[in-house]
Amino acid sequence: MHRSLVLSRSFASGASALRITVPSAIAIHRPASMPATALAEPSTTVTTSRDELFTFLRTMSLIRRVEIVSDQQYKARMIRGFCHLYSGEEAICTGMEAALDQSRDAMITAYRDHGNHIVRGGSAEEVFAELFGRATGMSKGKGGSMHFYNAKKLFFGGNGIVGAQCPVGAGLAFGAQRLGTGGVSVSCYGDGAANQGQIFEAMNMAALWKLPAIFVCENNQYGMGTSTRRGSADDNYYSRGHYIPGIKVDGMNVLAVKEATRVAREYAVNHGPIVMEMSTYRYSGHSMSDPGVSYRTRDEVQKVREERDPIERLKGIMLEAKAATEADLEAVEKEIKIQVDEALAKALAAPEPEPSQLTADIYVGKYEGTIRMVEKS
Amino acid sequence: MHRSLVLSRSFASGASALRITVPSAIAIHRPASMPATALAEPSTTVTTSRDELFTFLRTMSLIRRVEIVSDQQYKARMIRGFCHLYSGEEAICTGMEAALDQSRDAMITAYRDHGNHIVRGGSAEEVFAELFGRATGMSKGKGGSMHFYNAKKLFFGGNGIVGAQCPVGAGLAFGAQRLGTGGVSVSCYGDGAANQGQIFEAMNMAALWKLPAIFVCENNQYGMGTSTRRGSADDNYYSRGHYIPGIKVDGMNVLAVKEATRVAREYAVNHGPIVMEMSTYRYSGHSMSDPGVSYRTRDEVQKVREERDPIERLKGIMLEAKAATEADLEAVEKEIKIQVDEALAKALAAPEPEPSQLTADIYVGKYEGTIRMVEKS
Amino acid sequence: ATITVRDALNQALDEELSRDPRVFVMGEEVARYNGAYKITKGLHDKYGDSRIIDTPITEAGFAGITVGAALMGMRPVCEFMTFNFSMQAIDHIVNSAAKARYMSGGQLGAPIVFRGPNGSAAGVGAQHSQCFAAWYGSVPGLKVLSPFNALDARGLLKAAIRDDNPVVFLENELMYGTAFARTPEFDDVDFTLPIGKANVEREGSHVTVVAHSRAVHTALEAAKLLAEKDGISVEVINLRSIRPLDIPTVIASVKKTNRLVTVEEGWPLFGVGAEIVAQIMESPAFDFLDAPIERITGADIPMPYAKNLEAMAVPQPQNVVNAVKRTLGKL
Amino acid sequence: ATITVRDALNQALDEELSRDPRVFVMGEEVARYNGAYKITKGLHDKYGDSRIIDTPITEAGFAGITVGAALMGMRPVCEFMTFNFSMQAIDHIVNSAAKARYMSGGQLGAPIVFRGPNGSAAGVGAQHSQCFAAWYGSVPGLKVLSPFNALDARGLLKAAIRDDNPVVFLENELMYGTAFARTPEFDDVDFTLPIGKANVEREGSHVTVVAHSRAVHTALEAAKLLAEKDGISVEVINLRSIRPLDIPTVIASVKKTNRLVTVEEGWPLFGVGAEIVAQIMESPAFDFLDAPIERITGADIPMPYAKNLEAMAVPQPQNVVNAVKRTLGKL
Ligand SMILES: Cc1ncc(C[n+]2csc(CCOP(=O)(O)OP(=O)(O)O)c2C)c(N)n1
Ligand SMILES: Cc1ncc(C[n+]2csc(CCOP(=O)(O)OP(=O)(O)O)c2C)c(N)n1
Ligand SMILES: [Mg+2]
Ligand SMILES: [Mg+2]
Repeated sequence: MHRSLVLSRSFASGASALRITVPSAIAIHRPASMPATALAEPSTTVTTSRDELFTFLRTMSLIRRVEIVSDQQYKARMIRGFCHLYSGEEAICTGMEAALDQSRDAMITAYRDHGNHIVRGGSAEEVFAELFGRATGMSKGKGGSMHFYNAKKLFFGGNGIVGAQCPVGAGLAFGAQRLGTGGVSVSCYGDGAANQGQIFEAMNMAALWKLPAIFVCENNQYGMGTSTRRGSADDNYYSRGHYIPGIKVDGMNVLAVKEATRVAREYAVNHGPIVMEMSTYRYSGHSMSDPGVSYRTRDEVQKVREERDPIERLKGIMLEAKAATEADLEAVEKEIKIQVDEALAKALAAPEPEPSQLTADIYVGKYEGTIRMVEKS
Repeated sequence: MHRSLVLSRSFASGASALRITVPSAIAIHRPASMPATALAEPSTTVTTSRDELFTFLRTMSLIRRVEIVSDQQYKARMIRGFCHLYSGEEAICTGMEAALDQSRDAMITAYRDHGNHIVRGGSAEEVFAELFGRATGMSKGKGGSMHFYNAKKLFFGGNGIVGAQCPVGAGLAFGAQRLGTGGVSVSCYGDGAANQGQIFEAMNMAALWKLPAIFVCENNQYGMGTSTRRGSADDNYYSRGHYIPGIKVDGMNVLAVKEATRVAREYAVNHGPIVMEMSTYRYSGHSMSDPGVSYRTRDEVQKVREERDPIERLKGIMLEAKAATEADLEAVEKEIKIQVDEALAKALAAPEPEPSQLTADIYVGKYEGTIRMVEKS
Repeated sequence: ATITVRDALNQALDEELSRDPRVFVMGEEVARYNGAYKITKGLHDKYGDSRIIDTPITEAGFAGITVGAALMGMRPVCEFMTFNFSMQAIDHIVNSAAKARYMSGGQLGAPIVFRGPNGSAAGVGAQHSQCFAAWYGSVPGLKVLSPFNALDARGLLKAAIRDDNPVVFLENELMYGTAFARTPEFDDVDFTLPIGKANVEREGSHVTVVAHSRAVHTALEAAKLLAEKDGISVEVINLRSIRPLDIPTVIASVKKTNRLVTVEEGWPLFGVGAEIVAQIMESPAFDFLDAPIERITGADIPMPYAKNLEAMAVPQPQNVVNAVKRTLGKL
Repeated sequence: ATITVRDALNQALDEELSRDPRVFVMGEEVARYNGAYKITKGLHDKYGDSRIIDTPITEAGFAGITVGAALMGMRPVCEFMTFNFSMQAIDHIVNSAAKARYMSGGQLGAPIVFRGPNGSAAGVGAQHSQCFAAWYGSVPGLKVLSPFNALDARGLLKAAIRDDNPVVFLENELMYGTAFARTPEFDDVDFTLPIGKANVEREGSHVTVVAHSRAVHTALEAAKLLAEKDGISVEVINLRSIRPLDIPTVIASVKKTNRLVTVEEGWPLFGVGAEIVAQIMESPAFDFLDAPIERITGADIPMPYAKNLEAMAVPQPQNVVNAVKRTLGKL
C-alpha cells in the first residue's frame, strides 16, 4: 500500500516520529496455560509520523470513495450480482497493513474484499474494472466483487464461502512456517463467520503446530440481518479461540489497530496463533440488495457514523496533533475524489474480456482433454 | 435396559436404598456468565440399591462378554469390515442410562455402539446377528457393527462419520424441546471427534436455543493412534464447550457416571446444553484391524486394566457394601457367559437377509421410480 | 390471475406450516429477515420463533439438527441460502439423512426438505453458481425435485413436505420473480404434484426437448423461435423430478418425434443430460431415434463473472435452436 | 518381480517427497500410525514431522490448510482416510482449490493431490462405500484419476504430484494388497503415466469393455471367462483418468469391436457409464455400434453390510459376462 500511495509532496518533517495516545485494547484474553509475558499489552502510545497519518487518510478515503462510487455504479446497473461494501470498516485493513510486512505476510479475507485489496496494492481502476467485468480488472473480470486477489502481494482473496478463508489462511501460515519466510498470515472473517466450525478446526491445528496465524474477526455487529447476540452464544470473539490468546481492539481507530496488530504479529511469529477482534460497523446493508434497515435502526447507523467514523476520527487526531490543517484534509479529499473519478472513467472505458478468456485459466499448463462448451459442436 | 435385564431372583431387600460414596467430579466448568447455582455439584454419595448394583454388573458384564466374543468371531472371520469394541468403557453408557428416562431421553453415538445399543434394550443375539450380517440383526444385517439403532427406545445409532452424530444429537434435543416431551438428548463422541468443527456449531445453537442436550465426550485418550495431546490443543474436553458448563467424571466408575448424569440431566432440562467428559480407556485397538500397541505401551493398557477396570471396581464396591458375595459375583459371570453363548448360537443359526431386502428400506412408502440393479435388465 | 414462483413457494410453506404443526423452517435469515430471497416472507410474523428459526452461519450444524429433529418426529424444511453452501452440509444430507433408513433396516426416517436456490444466478461468479442436480440425483434414499414454474413450485414443494423421505428441492433464483398463470386447481390447499412425473409443457411433433428448472424456459423460448421462424414443432418436457427421473414420459415423446435434445444449466460431464442419453439408449425409444441425441449444457468451466462470458457459459435459446436443427439435419 | 498397489503408492510418495522439498503429506494417522491403510508406511520415520503431518479429525480444516499451503508455494498431498470423509471438505476441494485459478484470472494455483481410498470396500456398509468419481469428475479445475493396478498407482500418483493443478486421486482399498508385475520402465524415478490417457489392458475384437479402478479387475475376469467358455474376445479398457475422460481411446476400440459395455462400482445415475454413453453417441463411433451400449454399475442403493446383499450391490464378473453376451445377442 505504501508504495502505491506515497505522499505526493513530502516535507522534511513528514517522516519524523510523532507519538499519539490511543485508547487501550478493549480486552485481552490470555489462556491460563500461557505465560503472561508472552503477549505484550498493546501500548496506549503509538509511534507514527505525519507521512504515515497522511497515508492512512489517503488509503481510508480512497476505500471510502471507491465504495461510494461502487454504490452509485451498482444502482446504475453497471455492477452485477453481489457487491458487499466496506464503508465504516476501513481502519481495519489500513491499520493492520501498517504493522505487517507485505513482502512476507499473507492476507486473506471474505467477499467484503475491496478494502483489503486496496491496501495490498490494488488500484481503484482495477477494482472498478473488475466490478464492471472488464478485462483490466484484477481478476480479468472473471471474479467480480467477491473475488479480488493479488498473488504477488500475497493477497489471496476474496472468498465467497463464509468461513472457508480461515483454514486456507491457516494454510498460508503453514506455508510461511515451512518455507521459513518469517511471515505471518492474516485471515479476516466476520462475526457471523465466527460460528463456522471450520474456524475452530483451523485454530486447533494452528495452536497444535504453532502456526504464525492471526485470525481477525471483523465484528461489525451483524452477519447479514443477524445480530451477534442472536448468532453467537458467546459474542466475545477475541476469546473464542479459547486456548489461544486474543485482543479486542477498536477497529474504527486506525492507530489502535496498527498498534494491536504490531503486538499480535510479534506474538504470532514467536508463539503461534492469536485472535484479534476488531470492533467495527458497516454503514451499508450487507450487500447491495439489502437496504440494511430492517434489523437495525437508522439511528443506530447514524450514531456510529457520528461518533466512531474511522476517517473523521483520524482527521481529528491529525488536527489535534497539528499534523495537518483543515485545508490539508480538504486537499486530500479532493485529490482522492479526482483519483477515483479518473479510475472510474478508465474502468468504464475498458474492454470486456475476450471470448477466448472463457476457457483460459481453468488449468495451468496443458489440459489433456477438451473443454466442452454449451454446444459440443 | 432395565426391562431386558431384570434380576432373575429378587430379594425383599434388593430394592431398598443403599448409599455409596464415590469420588467427586474430577472437574467442573462453569462459564463466568452462568449463575453458580444453576449447576449443582455431583454428590459424593450416591443412592443406589442392591438391585441396581446387580443390574449394573449384569449390563457391564454383558457388554464386556459381547465384545470378547465379537473379537473371537472377528478373528474367526464371521464379522466383516470395521468392528470397534467398547471394552473398558462399559461404565459410561451403563451409568448414564441409570440416570436417564428411556421413554423420552434420546441417545446417539458413533460407530463404537455395541454398548449403547445394549443399554437401550438390544440383546446380545441382535448384536451378533447384525455383526454376522443376518436377517435377525437389529438393522436386519444391513448396517453392521457401526450401525445399530433402536428407534422405539430412542436410540439413534450408530454413525460412522466422526462428529456427525453431535449436530444430529442436538437435533434430537431440538425435537424433544419442540414436542415438549421433557426429555433430553445424549450425544456421545470421542476425544478425537471433539475437534470436529460441527460439534462447535452444534454447541453454539444448543446454547442459543437452550436445547436440552448433553454432549458426552468419551475421552479414551486416543482417536485411533492419536493421543489427545497430539490431536487437541486443549484436552480439557469438559470445558471446550467454553460458554456452556461441563463436568469431568471418572467414566470408569459407574456410580460416579450415574450421579454426574443425574446432575447434567437436571441442568439440561432446565437450562440447556452441558458437556460431560468421561475419563475412560479402550482396552482393544481402535478397530479390529488395529493391534493398538504401536502408539501406546502394553504396560499402559495393563495398568488401566488393573487399576481402573469398571467391572472390577463395581465388584469391589459391591463386596465392600456387602451387597454381594464373591459367590454372587461369580454366579453373575457364569449366567452372562451362558446368556451370551446362547445368543451367539442363535445368531450363528440365523438366516442371511432375503435377496428382496436389497432394495427394501431405501424409501418409505412408494418410490415413484424403479431401483436399478447392477444389471439394468 | 398470475403468481410468481416466489409467492407460490411462500404460499406452499405457509399452508404446510398451518396444516401440520410438526413442520418448521430452519435456515440462515429465514425468520426476521424474511429470507435472503424472501421466500419465507411473513412466515416468522405468523408462526413465530418456534416454527421459523434463524440459525447462525453453520450449515453442517443446522442441517444435522434438522436430521435429528426429523428422527424425533418433526418435519423440517431446511433452507440453504443457496445450494452452493449445501456443500458444507452435504455429508448430513447424504450420510445422515439419505442412508439412515437403509442402514437401520427401516427403523429411522428423516422426512426433511432441503431447499434453496440452485445453479447459476446472474453475476455471482464461480462459487455461487453451481448446479447440484446430478450430484444429489445420484444418491439413493433421496428424492430430488427441480421445479420450473409457479405451479411446479407450489405443487412439488407441498408434495415434498408431505413426503416421508428426505427430499432435495432445487429452486432457481432467476425464476423467483417470474409470474405464471394460476390454473383453477392451483389454489386448493391440498394441491400437490406427483413426485417423479415429468410434464409436457408444450406439445410438438418434430423434436423433443427435455429440460429442468430454468432451462425449461430456455427450451420454451427456443421452441417459440423454431415454430415462428422455421415451422419446426418442438415438444418441451419439463422434468420436474431428477430422482426419480421420469424416463417413460421422455420415451413416449421420442417415439413420437424421433429426435431428442437435452438442456440443462449445470456442468456437462456426468450430468442430467448424460443420464437421459444413457437411459434412452437402454430403452425401446432408442430404435425410434432418427438422429443422435444432442446435449446442451452449461459450459465445462467455473462460472465467470463478466456478463459477456457468463452468457457464453449458460445455454441460450439459440443454442437449443441450433441443436434442434442439427438433429433435423438442418444445420 | 511383482509389487502391490500399496507399495507402489508408498514408493511414489517416497520418491516425490525426496525429489521436491515442497511436497508434504498431511492427513489423519499418516505419520506415526503409518497410515490407516499403511500407504504412508515408513515415510514419517524418513521425513519427520515437518513433511509427514498427522492432523486432528477435521477434514474441512486440514483440506483448507493444504489449499493455503499450496497457494503459498507448497505441493501438498492431502490424504483422506477414505474419500467418504472428503464430503466434510468437499467445499474446499471444489470452491477453494478447483475454482481458484479461474476466479483469480489465473493468479492463484493450488497444486494439491487429494488422495485416499474411494468406493466400496468389504463389509463397511453404506457410509463407507461411496464412489466419488462422477462427482469430482464433473468439476472443472480438477483432474480426477482412478488407478487400477500398481503401474497406474505409481505412474499416475507421480504425475499427479508433479501436476500444477489440483488432482483428485481415487484409490481402491480392495486393490491395495494386490500384487502386479513390474515392467522394466517401472522403477525409473521419473516414470510417470500421462494424465488423461486410458490404457488398453487386454486386446480383443468382439466387444469393448471400459472400466475404472477395481471394476477393471472385474472386467478382466469376465474377459477371461468369456474367452475360455464362449470364445468371445473382449477388449478391456482401463480408463485411468475420469477427468479428462479419454474418449478417443474408447472410440477407436468401438470402431473395431462395434460393441461397448461400461463397468463401474459407483451408483448408476449420472455416473461414469452415463457420460461415456453420451459421449459415444456424440462421436463418430456411434455409427459403428451394432448394439446399444450396456451399463454395468453399482446398484442404486446404499451399500448393505450383509455379505450376500453386498455381492448383489457390486458388479461381479458374471454381470459383465451377461452384458457382453447381450450386446452380442447371445443372451
Ligand atoms: C457457507 C456460507 N453460508 C452462507 C453464505 C451467505 N452469506 C454471505 S455473507 C453472510 C453473512 C456473513 O456475516 P459476517 O461473517 O458477519 O460478515 P460481514 O458480512 O458482516 O462482513 C452470509 C450468511 C455464504 N456465502 N457462505
Ligand atoms: C469424518 C471422519 N473422518 C475420519 C474417520 C475415520 N475414523 C473413524 S474413527 C476415528 C477415530 C475417532 O476417535 P475418537 O473420536 O477419539 O473415538 P474413539 O474411536 O476413541 O471412540 C477416525 C479417524 C471417520 N469415520 N469420519
Ligand atoms: Mg458481520
Ligand atoms: Mg478416543
